[in-house]
Amino acid sequence: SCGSGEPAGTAGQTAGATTATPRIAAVIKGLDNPFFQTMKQGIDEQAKASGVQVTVQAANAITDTTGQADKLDGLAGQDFSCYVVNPISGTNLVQGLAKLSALGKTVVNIDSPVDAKAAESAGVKPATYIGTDNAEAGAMAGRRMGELLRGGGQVAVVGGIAGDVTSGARVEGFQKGVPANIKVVQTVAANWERQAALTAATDLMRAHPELKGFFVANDDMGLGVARAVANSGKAGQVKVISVDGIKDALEAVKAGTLDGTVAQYPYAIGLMGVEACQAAAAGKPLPPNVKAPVEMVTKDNADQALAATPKPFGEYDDPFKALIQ
Amino acid sequence: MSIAARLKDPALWAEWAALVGLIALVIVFQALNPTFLSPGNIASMLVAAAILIILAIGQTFVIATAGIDLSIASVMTMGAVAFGLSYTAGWGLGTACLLAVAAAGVAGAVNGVIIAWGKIADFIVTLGMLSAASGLALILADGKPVTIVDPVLLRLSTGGLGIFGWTFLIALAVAVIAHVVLFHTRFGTHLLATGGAPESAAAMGISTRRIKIAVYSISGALAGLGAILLVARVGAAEPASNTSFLLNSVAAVVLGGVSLFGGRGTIVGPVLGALLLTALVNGLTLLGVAQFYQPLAVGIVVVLAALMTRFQK
Amino acid sequence: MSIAARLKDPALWAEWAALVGLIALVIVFQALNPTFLSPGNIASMLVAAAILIILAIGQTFVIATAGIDLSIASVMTMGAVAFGLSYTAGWGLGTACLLAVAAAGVAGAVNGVIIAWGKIADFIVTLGMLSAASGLALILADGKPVTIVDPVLLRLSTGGLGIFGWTFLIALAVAVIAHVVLFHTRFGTHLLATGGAPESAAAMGISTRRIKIAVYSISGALAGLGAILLVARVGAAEPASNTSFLLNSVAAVVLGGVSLFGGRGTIVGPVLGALLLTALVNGLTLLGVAQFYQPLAVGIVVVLAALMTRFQK
Amino acid sequence: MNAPTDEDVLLDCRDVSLTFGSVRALVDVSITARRGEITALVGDNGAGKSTLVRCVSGIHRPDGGRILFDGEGTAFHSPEDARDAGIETVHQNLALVEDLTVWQNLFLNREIVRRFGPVALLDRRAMQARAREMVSALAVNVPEVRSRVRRLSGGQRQAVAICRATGFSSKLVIMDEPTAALGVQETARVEELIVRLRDEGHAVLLISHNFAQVMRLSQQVWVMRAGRRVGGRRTAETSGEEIVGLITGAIEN
Amino acid sequence: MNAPTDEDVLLDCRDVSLTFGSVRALVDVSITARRGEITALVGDNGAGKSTLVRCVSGIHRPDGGRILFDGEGTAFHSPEDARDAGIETVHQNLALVEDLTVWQNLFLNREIVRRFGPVALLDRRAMQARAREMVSALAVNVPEVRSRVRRLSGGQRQAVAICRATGFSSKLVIMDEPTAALGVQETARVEELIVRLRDEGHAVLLISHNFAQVMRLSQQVWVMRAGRRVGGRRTAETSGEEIVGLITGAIEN
Ligand SMILES: Nc1ncnc2c1ncn2[C@@H]1O[C@H](COP(=O)(O)OP(=O)(O)OP(=O)(O)O)[C@@H](O)[C@H]1O
Ligand SMILES: Nc1ncnc2c1ncn2[C@@H]1O[C@H](COP(=O)(O)OP(=O)(O)OP(=O)(O)O)[C@@H](O)[C@H]1O
Ligand SMILES: [Mg+2]
Ligand SMILES: [Mg+2]
Repeated sequence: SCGSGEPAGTAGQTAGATTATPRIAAVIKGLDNPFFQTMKQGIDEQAKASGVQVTVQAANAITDTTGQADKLDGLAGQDFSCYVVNPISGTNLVQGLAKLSALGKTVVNIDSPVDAKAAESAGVKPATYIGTDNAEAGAMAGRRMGELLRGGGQVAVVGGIAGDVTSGARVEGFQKGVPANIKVVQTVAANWERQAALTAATDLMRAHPELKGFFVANDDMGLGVARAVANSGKAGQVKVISVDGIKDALEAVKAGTLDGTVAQYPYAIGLMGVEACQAAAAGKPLPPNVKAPVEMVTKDNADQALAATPKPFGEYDDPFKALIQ
Repeated sequence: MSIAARLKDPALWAEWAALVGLIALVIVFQALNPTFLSPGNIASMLVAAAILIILAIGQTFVIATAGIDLSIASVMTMGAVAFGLSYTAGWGLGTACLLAVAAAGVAGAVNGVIIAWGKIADFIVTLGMLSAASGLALILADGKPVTIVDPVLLRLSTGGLGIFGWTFLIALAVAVIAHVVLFHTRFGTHLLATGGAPESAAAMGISTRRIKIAVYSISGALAGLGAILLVARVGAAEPASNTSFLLNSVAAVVLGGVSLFGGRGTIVGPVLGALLLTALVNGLTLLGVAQFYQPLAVGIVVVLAALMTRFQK
Repeated sequence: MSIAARLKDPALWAEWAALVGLIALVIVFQALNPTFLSPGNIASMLVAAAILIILAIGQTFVIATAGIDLSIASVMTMGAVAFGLSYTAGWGLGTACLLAVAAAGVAGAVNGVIIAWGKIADFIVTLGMLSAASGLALILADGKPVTIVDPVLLRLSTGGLGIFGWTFLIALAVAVIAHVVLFHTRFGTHLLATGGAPESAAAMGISTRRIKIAVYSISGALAGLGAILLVARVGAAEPASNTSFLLNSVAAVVLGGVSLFGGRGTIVGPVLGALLLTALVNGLTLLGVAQFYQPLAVGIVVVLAALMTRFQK
Repeated sequence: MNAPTDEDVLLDCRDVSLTFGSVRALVDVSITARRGEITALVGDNGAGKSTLVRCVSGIHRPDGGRILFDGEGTAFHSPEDARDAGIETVHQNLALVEDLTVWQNLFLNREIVRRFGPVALLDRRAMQARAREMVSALAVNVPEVRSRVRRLSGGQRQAVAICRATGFSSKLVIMDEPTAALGVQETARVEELIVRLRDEGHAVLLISHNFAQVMRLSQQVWVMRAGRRVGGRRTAETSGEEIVGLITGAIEN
Repeated sequence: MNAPTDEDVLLDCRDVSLTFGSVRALVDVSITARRGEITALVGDNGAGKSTLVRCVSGIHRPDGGRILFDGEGTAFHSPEDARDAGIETVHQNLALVEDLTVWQNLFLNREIVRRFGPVALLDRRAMQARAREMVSALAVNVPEVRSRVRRLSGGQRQAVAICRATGFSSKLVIMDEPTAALGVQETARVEELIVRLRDEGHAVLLISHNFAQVMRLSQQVWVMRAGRRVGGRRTAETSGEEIVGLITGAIEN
């Protein structure tokens, strides 16, 4: 029987028994992006609050699929009981996870999902998935763009690195979300760089003088695009919406230079990832699929969002809270 | 040599690859889209090219000594973070600028000292610095961008004289000074000698070590200047890696006709190379080339620009 | 030369920089964390190093002729996409593997032909190919990854003999063949002559053009082999660029004591260099070095590894 | 020795011209070299001697004129063609690969291989042994054949380049100032070697600034000045003074 | 000429030794060179002559022994120190920078500048004009001083290197086989130049394989064999045969 009520000190003493305090290893995406830093903050703060140990490793860059796999392999050889993973692509961590599943370790999948087909064939069984739907976030931005440009018009899309999965999902979602009277005239790749986005946006406004808005695949680039709009004297005429909800972007929304950001809450994702490990350690059955909160931040609610950041400002559903109480 | 004879000299054409390529590119783009040569677009291209021009000049000094500075982009990132920290600490714009250049210059000097005294390949040392500088930038900035709102910086990045933005004019001034240093000072001659035949240069009493340290310091300091322009341009100091600047800076130099084996060089060439690369991306965007086709087009045009000069003969 | 005299020769130490660095690194990591040398961890390090080893060997051939293949990583990406497309089209694993190697080999041959016949700098041509190949990969795959579930590939990437995974054994076989080609065939000698003194080689009747085309084709084909292992490892053919492989492949070669100026080379060196770089990242992860400090640590260790050999003397 | 006949002519350059940018390095140069003879080519620095040699050995392609070898018109597209046709050259810059060893340089593009089915592997032992023989026949301070050429003294390098050109049977051996950096003993040995080559029926084209040597060894002397061939003499019928006069322009042909 | 005294000794090498790996290039070599004299250094290929010269001019640092210059013990840490002390050298490999022009090579690290406050700019005109003078004094086919050294013929390069070493007043001029690649006329001019240097009171250290030249020009001959100094003679008191005997080892000192 599981000793959820037992004191932590004695829990791990019988070999094979589940321990009440899990030893957690987390592998997340690129470290040069504030989004994943906030995710790490969520993981760290929840760990600290509940007194569990956690080691967090990140890939060198958002494209470093094999490097991330190497890091997971490095951690897999060590004595952790629960692994929180945010894979860069659907399959790049499958090999390492297969090894972990074979050893009976708990795998908690956050943010980007592990490819279901590949997971099944390799025998990987994530205990739970916690994440946001990037396509849905893009669609929210698309709907918001529709509200801002009631009369319709031309918009352009600034994506991350060409071929990047996250960028692709957000952009596709946006295209599905915008009403029919808004036309996406061009999509460019700005490599997740603010400077590159600024240059691209300047060029795009020149190529399409009628341009009414930009959808930008993340906030950092979004701030660059907003700057390009301001530089060319079109502030207010050309709308800019981006995704992520980092602090600088919330402030820009408040100041009106950015017309909206779809805030995803990596903090909450990271936090719930640790909670999931705790719940699993306590022997509780985990819900297979947990939706992390997503909010559309506009000038109206920017103050609220800023006050709460990096936590979500609205209510959201956290099924793990109850399990580890 | 007579002018006719000079025109037959393939070395001349190699040096002017970038100019020939640039002119051809301008003609094609202008034919396809007349906005290309509108004053507004020229102005924004020149401003967009400014940082790359400055980095390419720093890279030219290093490459002329048969070295390569792989750390140039991440040293710029580090310089930007140094700027951001001192600015937000309230030390004023001037101090922040000085600190950015100083921090980047020191990183360059460290490259130079290790290469000259440790006798390790330039590639390895600057690769190490590429990693170390971006690590330092992340640590110092705690991984977060710092928004910087400063009226002077804003004017710097948006104002100018006619179609020439201030940042482009700064880059131009750097180019002129660099040209004088390379071709009209003893240092410049010694630099080319060090690159072309280090043993002969040493036999003539030139301290090749001092030259190496100097060029890497120059490259670092110019990366610092680039950092200031970058912060002015995007309005924030970010620890993000600017990897595209690295390859582009070397590409501009090589397109500009400077051999990676050192000993020869121009400043005009790399400047034109930087303009070529900037115009290329601008033109492709203006023409509405689909995003997946852009890298393909860039690749083909870069090779064609270099190839073109071969058929001139 | 006597053994004592050989040990005094700095050139010897330069060639073994990677080995000395690797041993030092292993000692330090093992002292700090005993899991480092556990069979499981060694096995996963070797598997993780396999792709890099293969790319570094391809890069060595190119660098030994005083060239550089900047397109190696994106040609690998293109090879992976070619693999993915033909596999999902149901052409079978064998055909897909062949196609991946062929597509990448052709891209390499194109590099070689343009460099040899167009007489353009290696850097520019392969930079162009870097861009063009990643563009092609994006176009072919329509920017989306293709998941590939194949039992053979899965066994390839997870199975092995003892602590030696299949992929590592493949890399080892490639290394042995490459060593024989470089040091025990006429082609190898001609390659080194072309790199060391192209004019002398040409005067002796060696077709330096053919050599250039051959080395780039080899580099491309090995990138294709790398693509197959990559698809096996990450379980998908992705069109996104693998930029870190580019700099790491060159770094492994240079750490392995091969000069970027051509004419000299070993195969053991770059293999050890690749192992060093892999062990470094693995060790830092095991030690739980905080995220932002990792790039800094990598930079310092890479320079130290190269520097270490200087003090041996 | 019999009187030379036209059939003995192995190399026949006719009106060869070559211009580099504005420098007219060769202007309608015609010379011949006969089998079983040592033909000397003399002239001041920058007269165009090496340039002519580089045309014959396939490095440069002349702008005008023809080069006949062994009776046939040639159009060597590369040094490989020239070597295959039977022309070996000691270039003035020696054309050694500094980073390769002495034996690798000696056998460059003439490597000895052992076949194992489809693969041909280098026979390093055989080449090293043969290289040791070749070098010790010429040099006094014999360099270790496994050391890299970078380490050798000026004269040792020259000896290696001479060994290479003479070690493989060929119809014509061209030597561009072969003894310039050699010591007394080495020079004597090289001169012996040149005479032996002639006696074996090879043609030798020798460029030298050393008149005593030219008069001692050659049967025919061609003189160049500022890119032109300004004279030709049978050695037996001329004197050192006449040759010097031709070189300096004191004597017009 | 007066009998040489010890005060005339400008360069005094005492027991200089240097080993490269397993090659003992110099073993306890002692030689002197006097002001107002031409001192010759002869020996077979690989005897160690160039290595000794490289020690004196600061490129190598000897493993053992001392080098006195102008009465003072020296420890040249670099060629710069040696040049500053007044030693100019024509190296056997010429030490030219191929990608620089003739005039840039001539004035390398001796550039003429014009000061404008804190900045010193090159005076290209002055250097080119002076370079033209210097080269035309020596070479017959005078190369254009603005052409790159890469383009020059073997002899033209050597002329440039000699001009550089002799164009700046210095106490000791070392010439490592200066006339090896030169034509008759150029050789004559260089010999005149060497004599003039001596007559002006400079010391000249000349390495040459040309005995006629050595006997004609020098006052003192030092002979090296296999890294050792095996003999020294006043030129007036010896003969070519004796020197050859010393070089080959037929005569023991
Ligand atoms: N590649 C080149 N480009 C331009 N000029 C050249 C080139 N090669 C040679 N020259 C010029 O052609 C002329 C003839 O040179 P060449 O080397 O044939 O002289 P040479 O007779 O061999 O002299 P030396 O006795 O000094 O070796 C010289 O003036 C030289 O500067
Ligand atoms: N850097 C080096 N490394 C190893 N060995 C060297 C090096 N430099 C010279 N040697 C060796 O030292 C010996 C003396 O060489 P040095 O160049 O001094 O001869 P030299 O008397 O000048 O001959 P030459 O008349 O041919 O120029 C030679 O055997 C040479 O191989
Ligand atoms: Mg010549
Ligand atoms: Mg010598």
